[in-house]
Amino acid sequence: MEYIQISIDGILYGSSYSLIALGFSLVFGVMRRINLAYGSSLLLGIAAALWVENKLNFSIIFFIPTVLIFCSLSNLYVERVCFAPHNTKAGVVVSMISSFAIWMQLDEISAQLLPDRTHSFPSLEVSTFEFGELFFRGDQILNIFIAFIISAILFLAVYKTKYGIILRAVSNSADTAKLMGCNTNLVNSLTFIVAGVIGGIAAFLVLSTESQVTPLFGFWCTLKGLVAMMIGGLGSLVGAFWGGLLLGLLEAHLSYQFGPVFREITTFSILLIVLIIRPGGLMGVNIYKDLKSRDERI
Amino acid sequence: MSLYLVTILTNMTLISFIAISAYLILIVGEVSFGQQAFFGIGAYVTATSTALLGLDLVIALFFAFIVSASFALVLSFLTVRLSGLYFAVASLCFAELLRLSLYKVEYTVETNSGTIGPNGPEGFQNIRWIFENNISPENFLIIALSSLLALILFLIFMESSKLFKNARLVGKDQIVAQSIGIKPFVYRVSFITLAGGVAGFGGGLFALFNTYIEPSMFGIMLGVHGLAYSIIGGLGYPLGPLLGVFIDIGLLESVRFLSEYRMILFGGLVAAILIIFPEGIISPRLVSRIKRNLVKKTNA
Amino acid sequence: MLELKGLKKLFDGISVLNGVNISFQQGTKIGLSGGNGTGKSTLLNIATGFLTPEEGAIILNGDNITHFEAWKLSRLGVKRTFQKVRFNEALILKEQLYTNNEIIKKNRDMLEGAGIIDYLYSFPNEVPLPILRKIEIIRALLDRPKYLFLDEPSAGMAATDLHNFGEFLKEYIDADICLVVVEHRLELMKKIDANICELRDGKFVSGNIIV
Amino acid sequence: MEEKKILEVEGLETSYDMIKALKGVSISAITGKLTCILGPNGAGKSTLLFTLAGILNPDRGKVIFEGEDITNQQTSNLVEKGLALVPENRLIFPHLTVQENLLAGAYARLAKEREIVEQDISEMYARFPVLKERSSQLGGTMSGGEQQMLAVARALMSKPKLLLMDEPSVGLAPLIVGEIFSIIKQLNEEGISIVLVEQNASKALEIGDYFYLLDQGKQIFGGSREAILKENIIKKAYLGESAG
Repeated sequence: MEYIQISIDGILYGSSYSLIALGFSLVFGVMRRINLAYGSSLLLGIAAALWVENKLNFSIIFFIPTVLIFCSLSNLYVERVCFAPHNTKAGVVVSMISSFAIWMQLDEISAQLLPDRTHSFPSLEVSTFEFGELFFRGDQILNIFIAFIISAILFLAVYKTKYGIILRAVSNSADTAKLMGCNTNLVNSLTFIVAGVIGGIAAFLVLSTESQVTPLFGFWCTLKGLVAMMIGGLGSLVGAFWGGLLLGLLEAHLSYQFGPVFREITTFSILLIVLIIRPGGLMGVNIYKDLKSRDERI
Repeated sequence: MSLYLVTILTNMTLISFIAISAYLILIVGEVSFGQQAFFGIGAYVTATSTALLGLDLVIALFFAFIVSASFALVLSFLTVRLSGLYFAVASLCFAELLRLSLYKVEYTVETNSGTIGPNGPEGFQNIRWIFENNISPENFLIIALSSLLALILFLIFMESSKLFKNARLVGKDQIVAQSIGIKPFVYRVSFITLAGGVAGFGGGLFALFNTYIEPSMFGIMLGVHGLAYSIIGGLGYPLGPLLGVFIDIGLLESVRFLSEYRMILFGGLVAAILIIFPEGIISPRLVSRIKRNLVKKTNA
Repeated sequence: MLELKGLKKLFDGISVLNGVNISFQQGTKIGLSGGNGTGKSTLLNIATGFLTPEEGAIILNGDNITHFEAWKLSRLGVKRTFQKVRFNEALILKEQLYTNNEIIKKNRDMLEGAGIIDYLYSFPNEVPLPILRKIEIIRALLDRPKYLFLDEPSAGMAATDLHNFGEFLKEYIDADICLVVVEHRLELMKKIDANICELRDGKFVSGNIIV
Repeated sequence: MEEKKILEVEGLETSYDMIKALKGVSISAITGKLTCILGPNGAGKSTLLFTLAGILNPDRGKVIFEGEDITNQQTSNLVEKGLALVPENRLIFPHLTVQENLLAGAYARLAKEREIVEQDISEMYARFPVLKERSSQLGGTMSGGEQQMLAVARALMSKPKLLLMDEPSVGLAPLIVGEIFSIIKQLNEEGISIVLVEQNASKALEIGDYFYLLDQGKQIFGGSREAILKENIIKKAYLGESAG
């Protein structure tokens, strides 16, 4: 029974990883690039929203859209500064470094907006309920539900709608998509904005379960999202969802067995092992092969 | 010289080792987010060697170099199939795993000057080598600076060697490298290893200077700074990383009214420099141009 | 002798080479012709170790070297050039010969004869394409290859350049080297008196060797 | 006889990959006619098309499309103006189905004219029955000839006035090449102006109206079919040496 409870907690906690990983995956799927400033841009969005809320003191109904707006804006900023100027093949690594630099910048701006180490965050006040001997946190159930809904919506949008076709065309080959008259620049910006909205929802849900926000939230998001995405499969939306849950599950069990430091150790060990054994992630092998063969064509 | 200036200069010198180690890996075409861990390993090894084993400075730093280079060697073998983004993330994982394991390393000895030895999250306290040997901050700066200078001179000397030229080719175009009979694997492994050693050496000096180290000091931000320094400085010449260090610490941190906003400025500055100079300020092309002009002048 | 036996290669499930047999003897000149996309370049990439075939073997003087990496083949004397010249735009060409001054001095005649001596201190973007092609070949020649594969050397060359280029090949490629030219312009192959083999649909067209 | 020029290019110079690939090219295409640009590998033909399609920016020179200066305009604008490129090696989207490839081709109208787009797709299926059979198959799994047809159909989805085609015969069996060329001819007869870049000069000579010969980034001949057949220049520079 104990193991079942730990598994449930792990999976429910993992749903926050899934949420963050979805945003990562969307950006990687379209641009084949990793945005290391993702977590920080969400932190900045949250910090800015809290700062505004502090000044104007409005209710949670207005707070959520404010979060989403600021998250999209900060994501758009990252795209313009780190990704748009480096859209050549040689720019893959440069844009990653650049996003790292912007990470530091955004974290610092957030720290200026929220000077205290921990800042309380509006909680959704969903109650815990029991099922036999098992406990479920209502807000976490909500998280996993929303993570599932978002990944389903994203999946449908990408695979079943006409905009999704454009997105996948850009992802397939940005150069060819340009030939079709597609403004890839605009597609990239929109992708970042959507990733910002998804990230904003994710960040709000995660923080309201925690009822507080700390300056480490940005780092946490980037790390967990990246790991969950890479485990699940680079650029695979379904993979990101399952990757997050799997990561949560493994972390819960290992930290229960060996102590809290092992939560982090698990994260990195899993990622390292996945990278070494199956670099494309558990569900994204094709993409990796594709990238490799594209690079290797002489 | 004021103590403040000495401290800033020493810090600049010490972080230059990380910047140079990031530079060495960039030469063979990879990006490492993990050099801070080798710096940390070097720091722990040196602290252990001097404080617990009572070894000489030279031997302690030698150990620091060897041990961290060995860890880097392991990394290079683990990541043999990876490159680009994948190598970067793998190096980050490896580094964090090393750092987190330091939380579990506990071996302390009570002495009359207090507890010494690695003590998990509390870190390694009472590294009293500089006090025991009566080294003033100025003298320590001289030691650190001369080691750095020796390293730079060595690298400048090696720049014109076949080894470095081939390594740069491996970093630039593995296909051409292979077509002229260069085995990329060898260069990758040896440069990643050497870079680990250099970071470890710097970490050793850091431990002695700081007299106290703990695992949280060797987090990813340290490595990323080193990486950013060598990238904005440029990969053309070993002085590139130092230029990067100077821009950040020399200009931003030491100008006091800027220091509060340093990270905001530095982050933006790096992004801006990368837009203007995607290959860094002292880029390979710039160096080649200067060299060519020098040759022309001597011929004329 | 470098032999390719029963090579098969697929790309994205589409067969590019379909059981190719050919052997390269030192001291011969061979032209591989065929339309675009018939697998000429793939054959070259396999022969020089840059691709591994799905089936078949590569045999060098009796040893099976099918799974050798490209660098190893290069050290065994199997060298190549590229369809799109590959140079580092940040280095002067002299540095990109990857050899020492002594060897450059020793081969001064060749560098002068090929007309590239004046370009040694130039960057690749300051130099016309035919010169870059020659430099790529010289880079290989300085390392004394036994087999030299040229991948579409005529691409981007005008008729006069091509003439000049053919002369260069005739003059400076030693008689004991096996020169393989992958081309679809027959003129160059005729100029260097190569035996021409034509690839079609992933196989050599039998009996069409024009001497 | 006065003919309307749909495309005029004056003194175009473009650099590509460190090399000056076009060194002053002036050509024009007449409305409703099939203009062929011939030349050996690396003569600058593809660079010319890329510059026309707005993918590369010229260093110097002018491109005029239907009387309007379109030099340095973005590809997306050009597609909306009625210029479409069928790239070399097809470059279809390999992980998209045939149907999705066609939809991507109608990018500019996708949002506004949904129903018309659907209609156009059925039209394409009528024209290329093989695509209909494969409509839900991934583009990357089709044969070279089918991919080429898909690439042409995809370009037609943007309703172009001028179709730029880059070496449609590359890597195709002779029988299929014949089929592709008859499709090109048919499209031209239906009123679409075409600029065709080819290496396979003998094939191009069968269907083209006007010809330009490029070599080394310069144009060395321009004129009608009669003129090019009369001149020996094409043979000397190129034809006799082609294996294809």
